Amino acid sequence: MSIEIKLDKRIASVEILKQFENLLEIKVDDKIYQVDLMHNDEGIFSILESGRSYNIELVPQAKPKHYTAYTLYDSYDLEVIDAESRYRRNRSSGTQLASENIITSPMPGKVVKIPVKVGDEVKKGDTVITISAMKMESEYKSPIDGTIIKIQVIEGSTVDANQVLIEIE
Amino acid sequence: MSIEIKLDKRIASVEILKQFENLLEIKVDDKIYQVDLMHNDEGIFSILESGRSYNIELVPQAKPKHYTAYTLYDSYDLEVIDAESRYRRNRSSGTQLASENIITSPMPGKVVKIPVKVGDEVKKGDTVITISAMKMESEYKSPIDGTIIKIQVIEGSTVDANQVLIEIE
Amino acid sequence: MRKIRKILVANRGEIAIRIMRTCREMGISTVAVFSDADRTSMHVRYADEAYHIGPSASAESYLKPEKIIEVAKRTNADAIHPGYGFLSENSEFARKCAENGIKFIGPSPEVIDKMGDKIQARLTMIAAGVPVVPGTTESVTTEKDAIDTIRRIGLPVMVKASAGGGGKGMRLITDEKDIVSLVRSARSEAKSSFGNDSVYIEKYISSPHHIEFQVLGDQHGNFIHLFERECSVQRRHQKMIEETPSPLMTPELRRKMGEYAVEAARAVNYEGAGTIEFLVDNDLNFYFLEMNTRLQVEHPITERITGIDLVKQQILIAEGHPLTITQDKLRQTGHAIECRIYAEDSDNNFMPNPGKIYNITQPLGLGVRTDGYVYEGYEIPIYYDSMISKLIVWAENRNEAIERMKRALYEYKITGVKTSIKFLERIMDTEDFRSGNYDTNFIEKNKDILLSEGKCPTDCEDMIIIAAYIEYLDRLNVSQTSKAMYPAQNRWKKYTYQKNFERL
Amino acid sequence: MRKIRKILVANRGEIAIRIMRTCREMGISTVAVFSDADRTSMHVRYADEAYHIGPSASAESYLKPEKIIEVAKRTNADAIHPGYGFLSENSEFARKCAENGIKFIGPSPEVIDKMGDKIQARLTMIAAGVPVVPGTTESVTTEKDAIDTIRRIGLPVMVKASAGGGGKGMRLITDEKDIVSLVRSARSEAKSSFGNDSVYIEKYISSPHHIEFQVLGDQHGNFIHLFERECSVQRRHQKMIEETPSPLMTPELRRKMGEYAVEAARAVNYEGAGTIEFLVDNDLNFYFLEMNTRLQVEHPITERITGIDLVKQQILIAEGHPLTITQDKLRQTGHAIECRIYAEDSDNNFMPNPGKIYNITQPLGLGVRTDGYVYEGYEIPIYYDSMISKLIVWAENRNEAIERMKRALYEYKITGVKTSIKFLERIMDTEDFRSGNYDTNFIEKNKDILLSEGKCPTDCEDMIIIAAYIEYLDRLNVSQTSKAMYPAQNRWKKYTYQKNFERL
Repeated sequence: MSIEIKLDKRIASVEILKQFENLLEIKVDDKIYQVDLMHNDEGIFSILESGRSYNIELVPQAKPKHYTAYTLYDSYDLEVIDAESRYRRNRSSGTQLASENIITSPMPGKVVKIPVKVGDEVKKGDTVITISAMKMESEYKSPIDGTIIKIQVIEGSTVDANQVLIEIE
Repeated sequence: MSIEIKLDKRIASVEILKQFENLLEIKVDDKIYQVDLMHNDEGIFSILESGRSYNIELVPQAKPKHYTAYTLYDSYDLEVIDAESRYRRNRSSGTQLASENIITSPMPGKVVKIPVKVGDEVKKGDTVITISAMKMESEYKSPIDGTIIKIQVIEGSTVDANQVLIEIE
Repeated sequence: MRKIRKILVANRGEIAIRIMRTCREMGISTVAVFSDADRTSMHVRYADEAYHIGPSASAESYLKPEKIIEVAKRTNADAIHPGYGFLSENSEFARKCAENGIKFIGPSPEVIDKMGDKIQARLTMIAAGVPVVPGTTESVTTEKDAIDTIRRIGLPVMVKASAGGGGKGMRLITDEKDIVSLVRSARSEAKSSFGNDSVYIEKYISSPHHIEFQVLGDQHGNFIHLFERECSVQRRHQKMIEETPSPLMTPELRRKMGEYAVEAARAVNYEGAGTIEFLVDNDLNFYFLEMNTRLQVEHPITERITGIDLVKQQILIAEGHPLTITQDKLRQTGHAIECRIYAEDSDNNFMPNPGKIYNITQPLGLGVRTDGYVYEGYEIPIYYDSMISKLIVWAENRNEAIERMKRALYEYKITGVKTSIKFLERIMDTEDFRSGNYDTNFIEKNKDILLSEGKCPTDCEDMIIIAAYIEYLDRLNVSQTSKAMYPAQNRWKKYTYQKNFERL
Repeated sequence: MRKIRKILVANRGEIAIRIMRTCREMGISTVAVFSDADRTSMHVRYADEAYHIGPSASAESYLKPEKIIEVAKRTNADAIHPGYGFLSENSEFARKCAENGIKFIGPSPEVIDKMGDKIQARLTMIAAGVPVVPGTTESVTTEKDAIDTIRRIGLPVMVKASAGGGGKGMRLITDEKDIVSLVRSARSEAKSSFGNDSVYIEKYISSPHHIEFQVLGDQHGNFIHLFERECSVQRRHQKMIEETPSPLMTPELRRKMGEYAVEAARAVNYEGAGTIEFLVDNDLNFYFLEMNTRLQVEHPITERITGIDLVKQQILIAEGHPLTITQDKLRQTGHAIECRIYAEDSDNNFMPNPGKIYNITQPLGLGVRTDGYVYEGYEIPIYYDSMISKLIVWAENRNEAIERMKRALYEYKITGVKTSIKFLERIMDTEDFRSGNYDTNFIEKNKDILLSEGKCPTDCEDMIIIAAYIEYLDRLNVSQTSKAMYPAQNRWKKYTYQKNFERL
């Protein structure tokens, strides 16, 4: 079964060729690897490939099939694209749910100030909301010229990472 | 619902009286406690009682409803005795499955030597099996005068903790 | 001499635990206080006793003197250790402790007040003969006075609102032609921000080194310094890395600055542990910047090179013991570096990144100390500081210390949230840091190197892809909860290595 | 001088990782080898490369010179570090390394042979003027010679089989009337065990102190010692706790023993790190016992008080560098103690307790070092040593070090298997250990105190019972896999603390 995996900007095709327990032959794009792979339920992997020892940790993200991968050196965003995701992707490609109309919070925090109200006209770059987390305030700006059509939070409320805050049209 | 919990040799009766999320009123034998209790899926507990902070960790054992409890100071054997266990206990109390007829291995290890064979007569204190673990050999003796009726392992095999090794009658 | 048997630690996070560790070693029992957000925080779990003091926001919990004192009285605590931040430099709190018969572990309220007011601190230091940044010693209330003063001091200068803070009413003037307009805008912003247009003027030290001296004073008039800490690696005016000895320091300069640091402490009859901060320019001119009347985040590097437990010294001093350490007995042994681990996205303007900790692997072994407070499964609250841990290494010399720090950062894994660990590792690799040739401008200057993506080669990427693939396949099956390592798709017998890939 | 770029570590467990840490700090790449049982061992995961060398039993993997050398050749390793145990004192292995052009990090095969043979080692030391336990310098082959020798040395004596080991053919003689019968039984047991009835006879030192000196020798004839380690706390002839300085030591005795240790190393032209073990009686008479021609388990306490990375010194010496440390520059700073954490049931005759690690909480903070190799979810194999970690603390003085060790042991939690942690904590509380007044008989003498059950009072027991109760109730519901802390029965809204128990 071949599936696609998106690692940062790269999309690679992966297929398992043979397996005998921890010993696997796997094809990544055009390259064939023989690896000795052990892992646990918490997404910690130990892979030996041509004698090299790799430690990899996969942490599931809020969205299904999305992971953050940690090596000893760096971290990566990962997404598994299987038949189901491909189907969803194709289906939604027509509607263009433009994410630039939506202000989301990149981290958990507390809403300090919303200087706009529904119906306000805003210019690209205008501050529409200020979020505070860990003693640091961040101002989020409108990505477009437009009108505020929805404000989903109120001042003083706490927000989660990736929560939709404000919609602009 | 009151159940019994066996801690080392003590058997205590426990009953929850009131609960509001993390705040609990619980009766242990005749004593009523108001505790603030938080825990996680791995059996780690933080309990505040009259301001005292307790850290307790429960590690499930192989037998169901058996735990080892760790405080910062010591460890304890625990068993939860609910209706089901009571039923089993009562049922088996007649048959007297005398554990002294059975030699089990208290730890994982490797069978080094079995100086007896089925049918051999042994005296109390005779060595019937030698297990090696971590470079140390332990000899297990017959707890009774009797006859070897079953040998469940062979020399050179590895054994798990609490595995039955030899039966004597 | 009053023996302290129980201490309430009026703080949270790593510093609360660090203080409790010393209490435990001294046989002193500990009381923690916590806000709504901190019920499962490690300091609550580590303490002997723990009491709730209010909602999550600091202003309603950790910054409430009366609530904390109430707990101290209820639990019969002999003393309160304020840690750093929160109420540690709040003279009103120190005063209330005294009124309630509880020893505040730190200097007197009067000293906190005196050193907390920038202009008063400057005046005190000038009186004690300690060099301060050249500038006015009192507020300048007219535009003419301001311009005259600037001409006298000479450009560049910094104009600061007397009543201010947080950068409001602050202007850097580097060019003759801008003097009038910038003085006006500073005064006008000061007026609108604080209702007061008076300003003061200081010589601007560009790209200075931030070097501080640790001092200790007891209740019997003894004062010592425990050498310097170099704190120039900063981002957003917050320290990231500290080291001692400072690569900039000469024995002569150390002696001179150390003497001034002791003079500064003596000038206010300082009690406890404090820090004298200096700005040092590239010609090794140094100027008093401010005094911190508390324990510093970076105190462990001083502990490591002197062997002295500073929290223990604070407690002994608070009990009334005279210092048993004398200046001539103190030695700096080897080299210590501290890296602050922040929960933040260092590559994205150091944006804080609270969230849930997934896994932690602690760096261990020779010369490594970790002071942290997060644990696996812990959710870092959004309400407090983003520093989750401090990594301190020691080695015989600076080069070895840098290599050890690299090794420790390499081993240190905290997953689930973004941290500054990789950014710190890149700092250890920069030429400027390795040569010791850096000042407070370091991160800005090395931005391009520090933000470069040092990602792994394709082979390594492919291994990540393979891991994700197997994870995906195994998630299709039932999930287990054990943390034991097992092979991919644990359905067959374990394959022994006597056989080989050829068998595949 | 040959630069070492890659090292194969022919070992497992904590020592393999400890060696790799230094390699990483020195920029040397590392190759691990592993048996069937060790695929998921931390040393495999920590190394840059890892190769399988055989089945789980040491005799078929870690003790196979040819397999290890094959991997070294295949990976172009410049050197092999043997750690301790396994092949570390195997001269044949050292010889084979040399034959294959791989540097064995340790002394020459000849020195290993010479110091490995007890009688030859005794003779070498006698020739070098180092005091040895009084006794025979060669095998005694007749009963009459044996009895004459015993009369000459004087009781008590120990009779040991020349060809022997493992306690076979060994007899302690304390009473005149037993001489003949015990000599006979020793000779007869030696004959039946080893086919050789010759014995040698040594003065028996009762309840001696076991004190060893760390030495370093380079390829250029320079030798130094790095002071002593007191290793008298032993169980089943295995060390449990080591400390330095030894509480027994006087500066005069240290100087004398140190000089002999250096003489001993010089006598065999020793290369690398080695240890001279002495027995010391209560009158401070000391006798050479044996030399360990490798790194010791307890080397970290020496590293801590001298500041020297011993593995780095081993590697530099192996590269041919002359020692840059001189005897007169070396100082013992403060006090260091090491506790060995065994996976064992200390209360039950120290029976090994392999099994799966459930959770680990590392002790952190000031003055604490941990060298371990187990991780959460790791299953400790039954095939190897039961030592899973070493806890090393340092403090300014011995009392503070003991308090710090108690604090660190209190913080250290390893669940899932039984460990020696609590037993070690009880040792820290004994009067004999605290006063420093102990010898190799310590554990036997303090048995009653050490095996007492210091369980917690009823309140604390009740809390455990409550925890078990809630665990049971929550297990009746679906189990989750998150490690986040949540309240009991996570079905309702979180209760804020502004309200109170009165609301219940």
